[in-house]
Amino acid sequence: MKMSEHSTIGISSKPKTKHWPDTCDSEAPCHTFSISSLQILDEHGNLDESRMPDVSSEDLVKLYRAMVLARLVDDRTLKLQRQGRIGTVPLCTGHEAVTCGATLAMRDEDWFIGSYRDLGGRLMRGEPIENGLLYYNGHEEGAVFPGGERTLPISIIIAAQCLHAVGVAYAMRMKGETETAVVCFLGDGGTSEGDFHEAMNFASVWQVPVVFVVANNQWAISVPREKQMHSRTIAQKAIAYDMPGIQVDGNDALAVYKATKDALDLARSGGGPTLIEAVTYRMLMHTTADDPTRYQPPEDLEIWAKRDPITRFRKFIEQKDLWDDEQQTDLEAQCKQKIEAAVAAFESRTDFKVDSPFDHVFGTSHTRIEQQRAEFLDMLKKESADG
Amino acid sequence: MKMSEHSTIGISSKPKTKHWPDTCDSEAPCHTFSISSLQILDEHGNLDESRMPDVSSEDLVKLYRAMVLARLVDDRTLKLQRQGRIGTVPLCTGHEAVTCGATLAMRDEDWFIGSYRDLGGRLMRGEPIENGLLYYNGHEEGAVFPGGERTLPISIIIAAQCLHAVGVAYAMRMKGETETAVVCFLGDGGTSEGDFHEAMNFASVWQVPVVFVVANNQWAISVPREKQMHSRTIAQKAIAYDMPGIQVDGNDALAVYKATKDALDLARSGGGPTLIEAVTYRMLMHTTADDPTRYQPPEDLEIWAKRDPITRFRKFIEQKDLWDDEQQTDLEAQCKQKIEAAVAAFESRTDFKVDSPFDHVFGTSHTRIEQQRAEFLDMLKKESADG
Amino acid sequence: MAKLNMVQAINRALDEEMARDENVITLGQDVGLNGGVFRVTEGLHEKYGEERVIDTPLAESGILGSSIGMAIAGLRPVAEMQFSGFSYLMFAQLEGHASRMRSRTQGQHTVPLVVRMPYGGGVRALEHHSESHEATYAHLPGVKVVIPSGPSNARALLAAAIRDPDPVVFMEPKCSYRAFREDVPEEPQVMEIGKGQVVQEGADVTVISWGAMMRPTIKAVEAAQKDHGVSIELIDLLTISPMDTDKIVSSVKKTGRCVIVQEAPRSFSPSSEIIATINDHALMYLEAPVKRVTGFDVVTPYFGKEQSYLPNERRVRHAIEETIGF
Amino acid sequence: MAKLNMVQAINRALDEEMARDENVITLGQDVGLNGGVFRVTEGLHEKYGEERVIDTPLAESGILGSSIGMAIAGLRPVAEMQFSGFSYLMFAQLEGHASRMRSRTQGQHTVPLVVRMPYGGGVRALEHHSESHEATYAHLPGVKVVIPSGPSNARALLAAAIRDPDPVVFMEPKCSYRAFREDVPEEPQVMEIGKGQVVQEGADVTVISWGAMMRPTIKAVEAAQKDHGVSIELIDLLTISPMDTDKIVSSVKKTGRCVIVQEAPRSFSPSSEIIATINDHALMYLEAPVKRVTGFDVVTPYFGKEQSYLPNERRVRHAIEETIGF
Ligand SMILES: Cc1ncc(C[n+]2csc(CCOP(=O)(O)OP(=O)(O)O)c2C)c(N)n1
Ligand SMILES: Cc1ncc(C[n+]2csc(CCOP(=O)(O)OP(=O)(O)O)c2C)c(N)n1
Ligand SMILES: [Mg+2]
Ligand SMILES: [Mg+2]
Repeated sequence: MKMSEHSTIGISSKPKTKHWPDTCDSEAPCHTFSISSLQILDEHGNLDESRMPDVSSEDLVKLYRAMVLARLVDDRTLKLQRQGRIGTVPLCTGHEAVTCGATLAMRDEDWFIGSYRDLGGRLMRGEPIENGLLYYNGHEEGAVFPGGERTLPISIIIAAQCLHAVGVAYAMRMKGETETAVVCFLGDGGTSEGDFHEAMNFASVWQVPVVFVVANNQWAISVPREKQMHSRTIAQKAIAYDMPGIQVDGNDALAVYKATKDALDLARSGGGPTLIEAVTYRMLMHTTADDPTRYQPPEDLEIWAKRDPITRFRKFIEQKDLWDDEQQTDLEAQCKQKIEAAVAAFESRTDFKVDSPFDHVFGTSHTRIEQQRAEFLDMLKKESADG
Repeated sequence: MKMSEHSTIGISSKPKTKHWPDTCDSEAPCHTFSISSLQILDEHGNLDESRMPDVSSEDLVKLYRAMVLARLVDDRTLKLQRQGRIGTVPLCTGHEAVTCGATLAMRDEDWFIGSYRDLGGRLMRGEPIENGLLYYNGHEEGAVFPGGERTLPISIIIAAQCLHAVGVAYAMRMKGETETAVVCFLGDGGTSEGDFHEAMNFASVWQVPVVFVVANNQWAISVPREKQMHSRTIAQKAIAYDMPGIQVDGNDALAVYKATKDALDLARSGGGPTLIEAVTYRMLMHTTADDPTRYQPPEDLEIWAKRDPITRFRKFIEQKDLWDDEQQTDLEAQCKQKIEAAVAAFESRTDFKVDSPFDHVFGTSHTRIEQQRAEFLDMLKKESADG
Repeated sequence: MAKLNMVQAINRALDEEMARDENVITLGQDVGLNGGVFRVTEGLHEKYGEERVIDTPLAESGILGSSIGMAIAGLRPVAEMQFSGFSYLMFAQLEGHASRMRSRTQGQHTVPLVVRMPYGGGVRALEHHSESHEATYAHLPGVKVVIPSGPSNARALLAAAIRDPDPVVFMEPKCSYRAFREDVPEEPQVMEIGKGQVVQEGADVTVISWGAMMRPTIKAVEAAQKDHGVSIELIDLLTISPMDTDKIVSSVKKTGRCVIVQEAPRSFSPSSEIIATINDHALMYLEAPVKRVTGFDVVTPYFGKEQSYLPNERRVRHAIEETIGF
Repeated sequence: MAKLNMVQAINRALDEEMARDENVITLGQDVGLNGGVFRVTEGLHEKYGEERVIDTPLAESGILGSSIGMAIAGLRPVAEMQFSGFSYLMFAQLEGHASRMRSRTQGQHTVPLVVRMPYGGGVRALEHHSESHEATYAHLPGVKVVIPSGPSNARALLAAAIRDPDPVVFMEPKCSYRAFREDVPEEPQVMEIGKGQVVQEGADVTVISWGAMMRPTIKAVEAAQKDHGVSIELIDLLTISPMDTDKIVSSVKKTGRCVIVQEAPRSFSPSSEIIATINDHALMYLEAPVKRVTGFDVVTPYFGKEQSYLPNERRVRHAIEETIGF
């Protein structure tokens, strides 16, 4: 089993089940477990050199650009929604380091399986900006993109995707793609669902190559972490499965990157699954339909604004002379241009097929569906004839 | 918060969630957890005096008698099934210390919520022997008994009962019965279900008075523990919820008793839930429909026969001069008599109401149900007229 | 009398029942401080406290399973599923325990609980937020399925559901939540579960609908009456299961014609059962096939296509015309 | 030709499909070394190994959810639910993902999986082991529901289900598992999903059934023919959803009379949908109300009462007689 040299993640040795009377000394605890944590880049942009992962300057810049793009797309989408030009949208501001940091550690052939708050990672995976706009404006067309074969669509049903991730990972190993792994994203609230537990258990029993990244943003809509769970960390949920678990600063893209990279190395080498808790904060409303002032202590936002993942990363790459104000101006201009192009493309889309729901019920259609399609089209014709 | 003095179960202190940069030293693990184990009476009947709980001689004998009765009922039921006088039955041999030891620690007003392998405890709760026979011969009448208001019927759906236990515990606290607790039984396989996880989480978030007793008998039908979970113990699953967890020798009725008693004391004092893993072995087939020779290493049974919960307990009470051969002979005779009386009563039961399913769909019936009942009774009349 | 919309009316019923009976509690995701994502539980947290208005963890089976325990132990839980599209995660608890505890124990243990859930389309919501799958629950013996259509019956039926000795699935047409207001009397109201309501009597055709579809249906009925001078009997089903056989059958015996309007996919749906009920009890009175206006046997499309997918006034009118002209 | 019972025939189909396509795998509780609690997967573990015949942990949602991932990634999982009564624990995964992945992604991702489950009564089993709730699955768009009635069609339909590009719920009438044998050809057989089968043609009345109810139905049909000289068209539905409209409609147009026999509770059931289908397409051909012989809207009783509860030959015969005599 090959592991990256400075791995943050290890698997503890696993003695067999206890069979009395080979009991261990009952005075002392028989089994001990621990969870460690990781921060590399603190909120001021100071680097803990000793933990710095091996990332090229190119990749550092790529990561930064990805986070900025995600933030700007979020801004723009929120505005579109407020202008009534798009439906309800969940927002991702604050999550950029989690999703982009983890995605940077992935290979193209790895599978990206997540939910609705992974915008940054999705864009890095090649999803066009236009897609999210389409999707959140009620079009299935926004859930697919060429090259998206290994980027699954958003799972709105919380935590259900964790099981898909396990199945995909199983299939990869069985098909001999032993170097391919799966990264699965979910939220703190998601860890309460039974499916999360079943996925953790299946993943650990099968020792499949999957990395669960929990974006612990302290809220599940209005429900705070303390009402969601009694556990002091989410990482410790891995202990239930004798799975490696680690808690990382989720606003530190380097820490997220390193933990994910180590977990992926472990997974690729046959070492099984890992749980990563990335501690972060949801900086905007849950979705545009939500009003956090009803439940959120306002000082939280102030505290967490200081820990912004993008600000600290910019400081860091500026200190490394990889970035300057001019580049920043350029980047913002480029992003805006891309975004505006996507908005324009999105708003000019008219090629939606009204009866497409009938096309995709089954791969081979059936009389019953076709009869209903005919009836449906006939009705539409009558309706438009009626004026 | 009052706790029994020599409690085996403690709750670790709970620091707040990590908010970087108040990070702990990243070199060392930030959070450590441990699981301890407990055996008091070893397989030879030797007592670890230092751990002996405070149990009266009367209760020791009561516990022994309960275990013997359960074993003899199991024997008899198996025979009845083999003779075709009863339907498929799950068997409980081997589990006596788990279910009777835990039940001894309960008060009458506590709730007993379990599954199909808790016979010994059910009998201690006052369920007539006849009930099981009726139940396993296809009669709802066997699922209820006078005084059974706080002994829920068998939950065949694995682990579903864990959530009911949490709800009942919540209700008890809310209704001001703060000294009442719930004991919930399930199996090793049951810990794989999502409902187990959700129940553990709800119980810990709500800090309700419930004790989960997992009878880890190494098998879920033919699936061995290693295919069921990757975790080295089941007790450690408590760590995911920052819930106290302990692994006990499930063939040691004293250990089970003590762990349950301590957990109940904790629960009654407002200290919340506990998970107890009782390590035991299923000494017979899963149910009479099962053939364990297809999957079970035969040596297992030999090994575990030596660890029999009843044999060792008898040695122990004999050493304490609480039991002798004559009492044993009497006990067996009494049990057999009770059992035969129950079998006779069961076999002479004819008061089953053929349309009772229509009586119990709803508390207030409905035309649709009554129309169908009339039709049903009419059909039966025609059928019997046809001869 | 107060003019309330459906959200307010449901909130009123919850408040009244919680005030009346201290065993009534409510639990679900975001039902506390936030007052529910639709604000149906607004103010209850403040008034009745955290113990009786519980923000649960994010786990539907957990919510329903623990509600079952609460109900067995003497509480009257009103559980909220945030959207019916997530309620399937608790289907096993409902089928396996809530619906059966009474029959399992011949009445020794019972599960008087309500599970509320907004359902249906028309609000431009994300995937899983627009389905109308009441038939999934209606096929379960031991469970009642109730769908109100307006503020007034929502309030009175919810009160009845809370007082009912058995589990009630209470599906709320979310697109009617704030669509209109009705006069709601000051004193608590309770309506019998299991009965449909004849909204207006008529002689020529029976029109049956429920929930959100009542609004386009009423408009279509009015238009058809005006345009064709036809006399229409309109039934609001209100309880999907157990279904009010008598009301359907006696109406169809009178009119000989029937149109059913539902949002749900067509096959294996409430309209199928209504037609079967007519077949069982009144077939020979039919002068035309029963006409159904329904959703389709396709996955409910994203909202970009829901306007074309959902039954509307015009489709209902066409169906009435066709049935009359048959 | 070999004489096989249904368990052997299903086992044969699994074996053939696993041999044909290395992407076919099977998973579930006890399906490995133990060969399944009904021995349906016997021998496969030995032959295809642990990787392709997986004893899973005890978690139905886990089984189906991971199967969905496997199917998306190119495998063809055949998941077993030990009994249909436990399958509701995976209902959310089926409804939320298996049935929708194709429509969600307009075909980019698909979920070709089969979920097998024994269903139905008559084997003196414990609670939750005797229900016939196919309607629960049949109402789901995007999912096919298949119920074989004998060894031969079980084998050919399972092969079709495994090759199908979409999720198929394959419900096996457990009381027919070992009840009789049929000649099964050596070479693999594949039958089209979505089609009923006319078991025998007839002119006077159409009788429709499926699954375990086919056996008492066949006997009743034979008896009625003998006693009353009547000509009966017998349809084995085989696919519950999507239902074979044409076969039902053309038969009823010919006979004008119809009897449906199902084990399931009556309301919101397949018989409701069959009646609705007849209403939609052939109502005016009916000379008598469609007669249904069904289970009841009660919780399926424990087996002490299942003999009186379950439809039997005599009830079917009475129904045929009544319908003919109408
Ligand atoms: C199974 C399910 N239940 C409920 C919901 C409604 N809902 C949408 S998001 C959300 C909160 C999710 O919280 P978390 O998992 O922490 O993710 P976050 O939104 O914070 O990123 C809820 C309850 C859902 N989508 N799926
Ligand atoms: C939800 C559910 N799935 C499957 C089954 C079928 N089944 C009955 S017992 C059993 C094994 C249970 O194992 P475990 O929890 O370890 O309890 P044990 O039988 O060993 O006491 C299974 C799979 C069931 N009863 N419920
Ligand atoms: Mg969150
Ligand atoms: Mg076990």
